[in-house]
Amino acid sequence: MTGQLPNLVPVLPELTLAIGSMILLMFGVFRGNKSFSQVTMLSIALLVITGFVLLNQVGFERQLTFNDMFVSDSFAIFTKVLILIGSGIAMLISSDYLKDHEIAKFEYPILILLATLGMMLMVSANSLLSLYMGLELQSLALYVLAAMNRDRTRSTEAGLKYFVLGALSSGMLLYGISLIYGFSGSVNFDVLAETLKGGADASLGVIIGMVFMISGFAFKVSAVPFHMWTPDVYEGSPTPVTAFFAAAPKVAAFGLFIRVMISAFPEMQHEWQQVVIFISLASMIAGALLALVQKNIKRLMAYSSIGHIGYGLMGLAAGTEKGIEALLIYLAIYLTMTLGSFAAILTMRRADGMVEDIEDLSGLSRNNLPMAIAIATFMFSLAGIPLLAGFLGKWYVFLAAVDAGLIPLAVVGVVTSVVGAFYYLNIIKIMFFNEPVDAFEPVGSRSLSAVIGVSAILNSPVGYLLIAPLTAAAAWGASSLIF
Amino acid sequence: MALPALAFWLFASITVASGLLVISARNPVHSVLWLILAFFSAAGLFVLMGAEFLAMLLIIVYVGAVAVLFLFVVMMLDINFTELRQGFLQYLPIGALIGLILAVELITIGAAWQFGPDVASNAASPVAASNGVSNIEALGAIIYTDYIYAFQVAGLVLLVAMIGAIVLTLRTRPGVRRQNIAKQVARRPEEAFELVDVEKGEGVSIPSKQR
Amino acid sequence: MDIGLGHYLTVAAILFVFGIFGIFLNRKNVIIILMSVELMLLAVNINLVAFSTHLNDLVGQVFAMFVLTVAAAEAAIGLAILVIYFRKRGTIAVEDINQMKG
Amino acid sequence: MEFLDNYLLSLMMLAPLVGALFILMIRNPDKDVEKRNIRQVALLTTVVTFILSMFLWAGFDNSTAEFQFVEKYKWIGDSISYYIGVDGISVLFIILTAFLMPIVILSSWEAVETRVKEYMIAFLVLETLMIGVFSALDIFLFYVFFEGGLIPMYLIIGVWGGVNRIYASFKFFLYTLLGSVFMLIAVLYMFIEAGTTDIPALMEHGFDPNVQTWLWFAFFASFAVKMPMWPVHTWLPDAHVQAPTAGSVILAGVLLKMGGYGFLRFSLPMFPEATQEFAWLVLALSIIAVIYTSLVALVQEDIKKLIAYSSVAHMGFVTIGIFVLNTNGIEGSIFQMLSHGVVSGALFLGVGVIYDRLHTREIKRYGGLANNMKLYAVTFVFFSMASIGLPGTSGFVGEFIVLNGAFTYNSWVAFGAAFGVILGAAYMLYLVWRLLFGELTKDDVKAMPDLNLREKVIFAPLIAVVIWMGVYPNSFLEPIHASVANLIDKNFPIVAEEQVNTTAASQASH
Amino acid sequence: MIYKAIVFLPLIGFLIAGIGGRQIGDRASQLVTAILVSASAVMSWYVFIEVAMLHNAVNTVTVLEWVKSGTLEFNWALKIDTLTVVMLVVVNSVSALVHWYSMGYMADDPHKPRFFAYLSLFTFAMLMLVTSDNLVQMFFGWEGVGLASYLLIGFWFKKPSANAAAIKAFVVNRVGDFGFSLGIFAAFVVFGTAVFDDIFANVETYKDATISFLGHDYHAITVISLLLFVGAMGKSAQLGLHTWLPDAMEGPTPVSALIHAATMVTAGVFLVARFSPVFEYSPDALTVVTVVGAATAFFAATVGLVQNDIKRVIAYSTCSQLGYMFFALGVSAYGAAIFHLFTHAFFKALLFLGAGSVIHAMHHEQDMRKMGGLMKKIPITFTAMLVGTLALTGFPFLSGFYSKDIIIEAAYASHAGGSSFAYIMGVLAALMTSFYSWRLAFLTFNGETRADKHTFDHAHESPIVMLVPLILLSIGAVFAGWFFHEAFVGEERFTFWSGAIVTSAGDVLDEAHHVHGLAKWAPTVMMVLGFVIAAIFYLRKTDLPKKTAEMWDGLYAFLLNKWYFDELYNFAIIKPSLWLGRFLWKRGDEKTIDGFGPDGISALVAGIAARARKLQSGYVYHYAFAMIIGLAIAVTWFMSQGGSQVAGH
Repeated sequence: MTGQLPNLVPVLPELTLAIGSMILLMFGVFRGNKSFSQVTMLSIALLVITGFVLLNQVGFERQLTFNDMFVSDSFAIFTKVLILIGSGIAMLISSDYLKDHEIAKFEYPILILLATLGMMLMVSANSLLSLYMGLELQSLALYVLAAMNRDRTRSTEAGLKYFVLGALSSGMLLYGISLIYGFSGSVNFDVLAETLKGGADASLGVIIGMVFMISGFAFKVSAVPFHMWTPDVYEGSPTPVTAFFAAAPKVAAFGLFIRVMISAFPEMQHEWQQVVIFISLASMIAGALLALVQKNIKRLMAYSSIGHIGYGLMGLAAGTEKGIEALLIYLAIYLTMTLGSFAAILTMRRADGMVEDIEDLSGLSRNNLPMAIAIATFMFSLAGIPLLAGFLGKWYVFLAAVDAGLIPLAVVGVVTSVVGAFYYLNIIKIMFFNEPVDAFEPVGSRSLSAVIGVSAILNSPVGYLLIAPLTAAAAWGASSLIF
Repeated sequence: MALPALAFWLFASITVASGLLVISARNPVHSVLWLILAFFSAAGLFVLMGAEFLAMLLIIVYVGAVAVLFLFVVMMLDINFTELRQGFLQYLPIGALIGLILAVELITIGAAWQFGPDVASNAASPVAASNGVSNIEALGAIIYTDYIYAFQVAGLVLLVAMIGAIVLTLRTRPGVRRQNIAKQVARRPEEAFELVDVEKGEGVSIPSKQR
Repeated sequence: MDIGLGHYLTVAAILFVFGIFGIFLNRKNVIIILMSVELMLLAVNINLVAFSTHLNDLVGQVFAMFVLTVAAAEAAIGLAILVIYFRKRGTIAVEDINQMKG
Repeated sequence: MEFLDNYLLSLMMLAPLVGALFILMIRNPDKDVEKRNIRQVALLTTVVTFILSMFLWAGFDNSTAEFQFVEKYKWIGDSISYYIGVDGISVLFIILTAFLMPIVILSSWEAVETRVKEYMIAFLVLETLMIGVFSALDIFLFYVFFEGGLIPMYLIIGVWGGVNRIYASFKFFLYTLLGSVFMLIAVLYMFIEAGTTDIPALMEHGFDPNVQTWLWFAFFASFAVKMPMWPVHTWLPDAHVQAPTAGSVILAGVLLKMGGYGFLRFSLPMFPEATQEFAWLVLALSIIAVIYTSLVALVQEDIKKLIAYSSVAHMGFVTIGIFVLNTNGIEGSIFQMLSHGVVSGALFLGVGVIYDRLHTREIKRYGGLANNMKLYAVTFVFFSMASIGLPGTSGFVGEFIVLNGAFTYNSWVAFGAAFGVILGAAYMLYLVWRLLFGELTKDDVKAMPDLNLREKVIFAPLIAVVIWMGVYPNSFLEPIHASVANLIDKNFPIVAEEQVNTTAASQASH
Repeated sequence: MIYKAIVFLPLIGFLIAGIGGRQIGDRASQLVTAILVSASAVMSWYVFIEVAMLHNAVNTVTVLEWVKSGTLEFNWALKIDTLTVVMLVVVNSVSALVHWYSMGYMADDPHKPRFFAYLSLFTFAMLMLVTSDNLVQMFFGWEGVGLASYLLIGFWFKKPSANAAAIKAFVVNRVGDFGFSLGIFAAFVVFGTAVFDDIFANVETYKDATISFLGHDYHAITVISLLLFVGAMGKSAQLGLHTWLPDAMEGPTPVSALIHAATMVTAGVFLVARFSPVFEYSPDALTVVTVVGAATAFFAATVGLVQNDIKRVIAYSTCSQLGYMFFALGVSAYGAAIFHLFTHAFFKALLFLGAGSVIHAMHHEQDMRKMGGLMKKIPITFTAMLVGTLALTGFPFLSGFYSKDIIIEAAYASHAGGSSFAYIMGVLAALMTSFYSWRLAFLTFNGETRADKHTFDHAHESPIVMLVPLILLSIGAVFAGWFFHEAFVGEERFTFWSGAIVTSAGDVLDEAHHVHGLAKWAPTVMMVLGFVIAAIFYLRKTDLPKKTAEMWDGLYAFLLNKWYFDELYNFAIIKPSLWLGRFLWKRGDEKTIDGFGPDGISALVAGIAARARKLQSGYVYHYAFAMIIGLAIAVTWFMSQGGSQVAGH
């Protein structure tokens, strides 16, 4: 292998993105901060191009390259598409806000690009080393993004908390990796899958290493009890950054989580399943309960996302191909819900600046009915009420959980979804039943309206028409993992 | 006792002790210094294990760059010596308990390690293959070939760190006055002053027609 | 008494626990936390190198090298965030970082 | 015509949506004109749907238990499909829905002045969903419609409801949701177990009796809340009281029926063993419900609350009918549901009439309405009598058949339930007295005008239907026979045999 | 066709007057309804002659299918036999007369169309009841007359007492109907049908069948009979379920005459008679009927002794006479019961209408203590009332004489259970009947007036439209017994009834005819005795009633308060129901179910959430601590699980 150029075809999308983002970086450096809009547009274009390059790989067999550290398969492609969409839309909806808050720096899109790159590497990792590198590439960019609005205490505090806890979690992850490596002699997933045995043969060292790793992943997906950074970071970060956090990195973290659990520890499902069930349960419960008492809508969304992570983890806990498929569907739907919601939150602007309290939505249906309907759609969808896309996601994960015999887990899940429905309903109540307060400023940005509109339509019953292709795609995505 | 063993005990005890001091020293500057000591002794351990290149790296990169960066920041922020607050003692017992449990468990795990037969064959870059080659050479042989991917990503990580550090800390202060010669030259008298009639008993309001 | 892998792992485990300790028992300032993180990473490196040696496999060392690299980057970012936080709040006492809660 | 036959159900579901879309596009600078247009479009839409439902009735073949007007298109994966159709159990509920909707729209002609557009859209969407629930033959589709109905109803109660509407709307939504999520789990389990979401196929599947228990309870949780059965009925009085008139009508008229329908469509045919095992539980709860809620209704001070409690009692009869597992019981309960849909709907409309005039639902504030609102008084008394179950009205037929079935099953059941009949008379007549009779003393009540033309138009068809159902119920029973017979023959042959045994035993004993 | 016309003409009248009443006006509504009912009445007499006398056209006329559900199947159908036509005659005749009478009586009422509509509705319902060929249609009529009764009692809806009485009538009847409906179900379970002919055809087959009722096995026919009898008790105001009847006097007097004397209240008697083929197979049920009937006859008579309201006296009298009919049924003298029903319809309607005339004359004064001396003021009314009283008390050769005496004789002659009790009660009740009837007559028409001068001076004879019905009924009261007794209870009864009710040679009626001596004349003696006592009390020594009342004050109060039945029911049923309702509402629903259910759980969840929120303290170290604990728990969990095999590879 030495001296030979590795096969670059599988990494073409990443390569495109990496090179493109460096070119854009140069472009930005030379043009200064006034180039923000251009860089943003170009970045989105770059993401689109990357997407096309990526879609070009559809139909290829599972490919390994770079000394088997990088894998390109249907699972990676599916998750990468979601990541690219998430990042692109997050970028699309952020410009107005950033300009208003005077943080419209050209580095912002660049950092998002690099974080996106990190995420793509994560889901394509086929070795503990590439996993770690991808993860860190993403995390470091995210830390910076969280603290982006350095003139706002909350933003810096968010960055600090995120960083400290993130570092702790990657410490745990690494410790776990070292144990896995030590007890198996390899960092390659395929080798690990062959070497590691579950059940009575399971080596305690490997199990503990795996637990450490799961802790690290749980942090990234913000599952309880590794979730505590989430509300603070969501609240403190600039809203577009929060929107970004809520979408693509979740997908990537889940992608990684799935990849490691299914590809590297297939024989140890019995062990990791226990942990995943536990954090899934805890997430569902804590997410539902804590969201009840929130006043800030971003915080609420944070807890809501924790709850949703719990549901998603149910699919992983099932540990079956169906479960993974369900989880992928769930992620896709969740992406539309959460991006739509955050786009809507980004319109919550009065003359004296952005507002973030739920109460500020009072009587929105009188002031701006379409917006109220859109938000209501997102909320009902998040609550998992049928007719809206969110229900489909729930349907599939619960289906997978029941299929895997995890009925108690599913029961807890549905009960917490009822508790959770309360706060979603509460938002709708505020918009529809309360007396109106001052209207928001009209939405200036077309892209924002478009994102809200499209995601509302996707979440509406219209989305049910698209579910068949989505399930097919997810099934395709899940099919490449080793079971 | 053999020399390596002696060396191990020495380095190990210094590492652990200075590690403890890092987190317990009152003065953050001292903490950094203890950290540096920990790195040094860890480098010693690395050497004992035959990882010379890493040991060197630890000292050059870590002590030379990172630790100094820490020191720099500590000095720059001029942080006061803070007293231990109540919370510390309050949480100490439970914290210590959990820490102890965790440590015992981790040590137990470590003690259980055996060299398994099927594990041996897993080695992706066996040392045995490059026998007679120094540690640095062996690493060098694979790092740009087998691990080029990680190497490149590491580059990106560092790029992000760079961008991040800059975007966060670099500020072009709007209040800072800089000389702009062209502007000075272009200045006209009618822009510079204005005559205002002042009525008796009333103040003067300066019409801000340019600013 | 031979110095085996277990000894090194023990040292690493202790260091790792100290690192964790430093994060959650520390009430002084955030910079100590950053140093604790470094301690944890150091522990991981010791682990990796120890395993590398005992497995006769260089991968561990390569891994440790990248961990070092990343740790350096992480330290840079962390310190940058710390600095802007300090600029804004004038303090980096851990107790004061609780504007957001609930 | 063939087109109509092939797509009738879809068209019925589509029609309200199209209407809603139209309404969405209505814009007029003159707000009054806009409102008028919206109302007219809504009315037209519902009337068209109703006319379509007449085709459904006309085209329905009474002689078979097979599903008719079936449409099936593959949808998601291998199993989930857009699969709709009707049989004798469901067809009349669809007609009931389509029948009540124009009335409901008409009833809110003047009562709703704010946010007319949203209001009408909500109702039209609700209509689609209700028709969907009764026609879905795919369990996934059913669940979607079943739960989806919560959304418009939540908004209807919350936006156009009374003072305490928020509490009521939340209670309504969360209570029913909590019930249904257990059903969701069961649905998933069944999907996995049987490998299909096809309702007819699931009916044939035959679940393991041990599992049936759990599935049965899961479905029971949902339908019991929806019915509502004692003791999970408390959301209903609140929801009814706070909902706008039209909302109450639909709630009582159609939404409650979904519970009963669910029992008949799922619990009985899919879990026959469990159904037989736990019938006693349902019957016990139902008897408690009948007596308990009747007693509670006796002391109510709020008109709507009283009628709401009476609904719970009447639904008790329905569950009794369903779970005595014989032809009479089931046919009677279907009939009772239809009848209750019309009668309680009419009673709520009646309350709406006076509420629109005086804006209070407190019984005390009225009195002596028979003096100045003669026609109203006659109407209200008529529907009260129907609610009491006076022979000749629809209320009697259902109640009677159910009780007959109950007696066949076990005389205790009929005995307990028949108490409700006595109490029913007491609370309804007491209400009538307090509302309509006595001296007219209050000035504001004196000023209330009698029914206007619109209100007459609303009540006339309801009266006609109530009498029709009472005098010639066979037009409504005939479509039911084949399906119910099929249901019983297939799942409860033993029970049917027992029925014969009772007589045979007594015959043998002499 | 004629049968359909008889039944549905009143319905048409109801619809015209009820829906179009306001359009066509008072006069037209009255005429339309009265003419239609009268036409019905004429046709009834025609079919009576056809069916009962000439024995033509005994058949069943199916009108419309009604219900078909599983094996449960019944139609709208008219069963025409002697029993039916007798009832048709009674109902339509009295109804027609009451319609005409009401034109005068209700002349001042503003709601005439409504009143006449109700009357016609009632008539229709009653006709449906008596013509029904199955239990369910009978139930329809049964409840229909209940409804009409409710509407008519509450006709003056402004009066609270009228409303209360109306509701009471309806609800108490519902209690009876409760039994009735269970009876229908039981009949259906046993016979598999609700059609009379089918039931009667099969009764022999099932005569020893048992049925499981409320957890025990009982003799099926007894169960059916008793349950149906509960219905009959309700409608016919038998002891225990009688409380609504006196209160029903709140309605206009013609209503009392029609519904609460002549027709509706006799529905129970009709039911048992109609079901006589079944009752015959249950001696136990017949015993119960006998005892209840006899007790009612006695009870109502005692209460009637002391009432002061003219209508209430007659009402209790009705109640008492119904008791007679029932024990006649109980001793299997079905013909006698129907005969008494038939004659009673005439003279009791006469009495009520006469009382109505009095009340009309006295400007709606009903208290007899404020009357007196009206004999001269309203002579025709007086005469009619006198005829009615004589007929009621059983004055020889008037109608009551034939019908009542045969009942008492039958009771004497019978060997069935409770018959001797019935005989004694019947004789005692006859004494009291005589006493209170004469008391009523004397207090109203004789002596010095106790009315205020103005009222008395303005008292006047009723208009001709009211008097004609009185006269016609008087004729009936005088001659009906003499004319028909052979047919109803005499030797011709077999051909007369021709199987409509159970009649057999050598039955109790045969025996009754052969009773002799004191037993036969006891009722007549009692009648004379009652007259004498009443004459002494109210014509001679007018302070005696008061003294007697004071002497027996406890008994007097007991009787005056109607044996405290209302108080008992109020205390034992109504109050507890309301209390229970309120308890279940406030305590049950609101405190318990909501308190532990939705409200309680949501409060609990909110409480937990508020606490859980505190964990999210905002401190980094707490967050880290949470993570570590999570990790430590997981690690410890696996260590404890896999502690035994700490081994690598």
